[in-house]
Amino acid sequence: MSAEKLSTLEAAAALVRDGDTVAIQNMATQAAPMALVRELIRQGRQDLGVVCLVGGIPVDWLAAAGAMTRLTGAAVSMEQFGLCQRYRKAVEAGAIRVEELSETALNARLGAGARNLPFLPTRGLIGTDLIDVNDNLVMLEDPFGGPSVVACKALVPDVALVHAHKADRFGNIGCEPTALWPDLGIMPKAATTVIVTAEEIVDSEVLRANPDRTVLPGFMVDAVVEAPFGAHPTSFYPRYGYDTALHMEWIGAARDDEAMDRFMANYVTGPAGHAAYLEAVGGAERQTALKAWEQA
Amino acid sequence: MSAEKLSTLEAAAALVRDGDTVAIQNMATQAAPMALVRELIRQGRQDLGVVCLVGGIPVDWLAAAGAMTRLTGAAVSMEQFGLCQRYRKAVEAGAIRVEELSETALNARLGAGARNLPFLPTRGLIGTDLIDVNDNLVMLEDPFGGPSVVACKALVPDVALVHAHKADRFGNIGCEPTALWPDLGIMPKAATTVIVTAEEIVDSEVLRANPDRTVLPGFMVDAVVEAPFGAHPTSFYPRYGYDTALHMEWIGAARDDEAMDRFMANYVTGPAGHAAYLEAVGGAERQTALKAWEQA
Amino acid sequence: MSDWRNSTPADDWTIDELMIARLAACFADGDQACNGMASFVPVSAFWLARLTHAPDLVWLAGAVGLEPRPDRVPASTLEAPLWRDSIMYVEQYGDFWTFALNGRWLTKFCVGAAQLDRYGNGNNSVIGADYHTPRVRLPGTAGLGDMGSIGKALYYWNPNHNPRSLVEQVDFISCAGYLGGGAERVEAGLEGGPELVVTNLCVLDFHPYTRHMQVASLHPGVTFEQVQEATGFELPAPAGPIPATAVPTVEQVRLIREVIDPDNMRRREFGG
Amino acid sequence: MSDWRNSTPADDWTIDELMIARLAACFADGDQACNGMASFVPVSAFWLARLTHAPDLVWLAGAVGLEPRPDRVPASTLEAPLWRDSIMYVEQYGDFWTFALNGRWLTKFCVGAAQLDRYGNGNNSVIGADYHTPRVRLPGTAGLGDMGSIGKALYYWNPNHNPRSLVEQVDFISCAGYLGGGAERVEAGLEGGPELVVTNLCVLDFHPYTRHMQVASLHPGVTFEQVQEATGFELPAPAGPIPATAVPTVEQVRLIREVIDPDNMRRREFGG
Repeated sequence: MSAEKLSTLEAAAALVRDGDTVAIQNMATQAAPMALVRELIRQGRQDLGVVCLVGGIPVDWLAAAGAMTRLTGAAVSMEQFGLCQRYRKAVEAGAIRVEELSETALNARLGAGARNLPFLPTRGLIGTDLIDVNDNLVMLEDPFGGPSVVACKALVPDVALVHAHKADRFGNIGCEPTALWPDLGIMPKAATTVIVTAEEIVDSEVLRANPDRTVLPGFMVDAVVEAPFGAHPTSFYPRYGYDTALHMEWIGAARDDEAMDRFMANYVTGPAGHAAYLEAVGGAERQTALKAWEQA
Repeated sequence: MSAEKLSTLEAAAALVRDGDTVAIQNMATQAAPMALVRELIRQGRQDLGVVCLVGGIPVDWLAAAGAMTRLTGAAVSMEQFGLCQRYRKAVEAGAIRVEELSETALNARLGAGARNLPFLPTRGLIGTDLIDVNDNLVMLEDPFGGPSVVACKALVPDVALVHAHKADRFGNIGCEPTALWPDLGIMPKAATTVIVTAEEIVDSEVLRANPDRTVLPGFMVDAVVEAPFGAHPTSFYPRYGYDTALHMEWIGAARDDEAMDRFMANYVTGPAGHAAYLEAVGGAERQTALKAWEQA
Repeated sequence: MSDWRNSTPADDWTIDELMIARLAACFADGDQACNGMASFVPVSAFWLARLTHAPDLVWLAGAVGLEPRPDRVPASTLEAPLWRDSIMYVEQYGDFWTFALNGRWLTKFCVGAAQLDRYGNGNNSVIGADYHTPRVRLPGTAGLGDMGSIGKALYYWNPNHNPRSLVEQVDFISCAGYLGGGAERVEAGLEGGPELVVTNLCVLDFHPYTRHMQVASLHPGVTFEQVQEATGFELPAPAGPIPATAVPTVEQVRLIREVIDPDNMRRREFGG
Repeated sequence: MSDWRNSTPADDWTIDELMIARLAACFADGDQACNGMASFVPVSAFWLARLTHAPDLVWLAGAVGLEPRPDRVPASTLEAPLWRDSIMYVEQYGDFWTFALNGRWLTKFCVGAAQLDRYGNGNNSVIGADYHTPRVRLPGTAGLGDMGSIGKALYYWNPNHNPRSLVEQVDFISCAGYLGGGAERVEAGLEGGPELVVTNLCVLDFHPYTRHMQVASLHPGVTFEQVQEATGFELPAPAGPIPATAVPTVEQVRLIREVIDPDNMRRREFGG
């Protein structure tokens, strides 16, 4: 037996405090814990630091809402939908400070945080200007006389937000076969508090049937929330693809303030909860279409 | 498409040269690539260095055959069957030199080798005498002013020997749900040459059905050999348990030189190949019993 | 659910059962416990705790299988029969050691060591003066060389309390205890450290300042003098009467014998 | 199997097809190739190589899916439609970067960069003098900051050869090329480095000693003077006639248009 971790979106998001550094699972247009991100915006969270490998629409929405002041990550892009323009403008205005890392340097910072090591080394980034502008990176001689490395200082996010396929009510998290981005491999292990949304809450017996597909143990998880289509409008394979229409609507709206405010009111701050959001973005019909990504 | 990697036990073992450092998958009484280990002994390989996390009967047989002169690992034990006495005597006589590491230090040495880093740090081992007797470990100050770490020098074994459930003829390696000891997670990635035995060679389509259970890509593997019951007498879950009778017979035989020679002739050097070995240790009847481990 | 709260002290307990019950008391709801090989006493202790006062004690069997449902204690504490029906298989290289190193989880660890000295340093490496040509080559440090240094509370168990296993100074430190005693461990930058030593004669703990091992409780029928005689270093003279170790209850004994370990695997550690 | 060996030069090739064919020629049997996001040209090049001269080129689609069987080039080169039917899903944190860092595998990497300078340094970070309040915030280095430093042979592709993308000096180095030129890269302890730059006008390589970018071949109809005009730094004057870039064959064009990318996703990179 284990302790119960089942929570609501509202209560889970309330574990995040103003000023927190929040690691967010995301890859351009994939696998972001969007239900939690929207709830953070709805609750008016401020001064967040965001940690992500490749941030997409969640970063742009947080920037649009003025909820974030810092970003640590390797890239921010919505791939075929272009740059995150609200994020970009905020950075150019000095409202968001960016710590840009290569992928191995981000992994090293998080890996050191997870393993309670003061740093981990990489051989990436050597020769780039990214080392010079970052106090968390320093060249270090190999004590065995080999080549120097970049020591990457441990990073312990206050919170990690991830979305998963399955969870039981004790917080054990199961994945279906798909890409395991570094987010799941390392962010929850590095963070102090871990919040997971899942497509479905299942009986523990479902996880026991495939114990090699359980990716996080319940003792690591602080709150687990059922959120079907919880990654929408990003994709969540093998269950559904990304929502092209909503991404397009966003990049259109992000161009001017009024359209952006309307978009945020319609989809992010307006709907009374996750179910209302799913209705607002097209309901069952849209979901059926997104589930058919393999036929697309 | 990919290059063909299918080989015979004889040809695959011939990739190992005298004096090589050989990483061997093993955990006390589990998952060792025994068919390959026996073939190395049959071919008279000399002066091997063995790298293992927790070595068991393969280490004792290599020691008994006088095939190894060095060991790098965290422990050598056959758990409920006791210490490896032939290995132990060889160490006490100075015939095998031991580099004893903690598990995180071994993982760090192999991890650095796999990632082409000169070292990786651990916070294990601090305060022990194991650091003082090992030139591959050195205390290193944290460049960020935090606690010191033990820098563990990169280790690149010449060869890694592993046993797996499934492989296709291109060397893609699939695992069934079970314990993934560090051997599979890191040894083949650190080693220069990788030799895999598999319970069965399957069509690639079998692996494509569960791509999250493919654990090594074909491009990393140099030779793949079909060897059903290839881990015997160690266990290989979920397919079969360890062979208590053969372990007991070995610990009896290991007590005196004559009995040991007889055992080695009967089971290791005598049988003309893997099929003959399987017959010598009890054939189909013994295999059926070992497959029934869940009912034991 | 067993009636363990109202169970009375057993009168037919054996020493293995007493040690298991004493170790079980060290683990509580919210803790995570893991075990290594040939660890029948710790495994039985975790299991007993889960069946009585700590149903939410998380168990990572063999450092592999989370929340397993084994049939009974099997002949190996590292093989699949122990981690049967787990809810998660923890990969070792990447995951298990991340969990252990992190500091928030798996904060307690049970240690068996061939030699243990007065400051709680353990030795599973070599007996003799020369590391490279030892008198006896022991199995090796395995995970202990890590667990001793990464902030864990260490619980030693020793079924053979004698002057060869409890020594003045270990021949070789392969598991860091309090090193030379006093503040030496802290000065080396290490957190945690040995908490208890549960033997077949008594329970020992460590003086908060000197970090010297001292008798915390005597098992029924054992005297301080007997313990001193079986110990390879001088124990601090007791300041007053030494408490008696609590004996296992009727229900604890029943659970160990009937549910947890009907095949008496735990007795294997009590050879001599 | 297509008759690519005897296929004659196409006469209706387009510039995207020429660039794809030129990059495809850089990849051979036994190589492993991987791609990042929005990488339609490299993905088409790997695929073309596999369908013609390099059937055993290993492809790790999106750095996730080994040996995938996509239907055609989809709208994203990072999403599941590209890595459909893979034989292995490569976990990123532990495995992909181990493969890439190791040095024996994935030895070639295709790079797109917003700015590229005469010594092959790339910039995807910021335009402007101040990193913290840039004139333009670019997407970020992602994996390039690693790939430039860990011994890879780098193949830049640039569908918009102009003085803003090929500059004298990048505003910010987020992908290490030959740094200040000459031996500077080697002196920094770095192996590998930029090999080629394939643009919509020409192919450039790097002088073996000075490491300055130079024209290796001109695409049909393009003159050296046109290239110089479109380049933000002075190119070394050619010592003799500059070869013409080979144009794609009829069969290569057919494979790209009919098999690999019937939806013309590759054209998205040729906006202007």
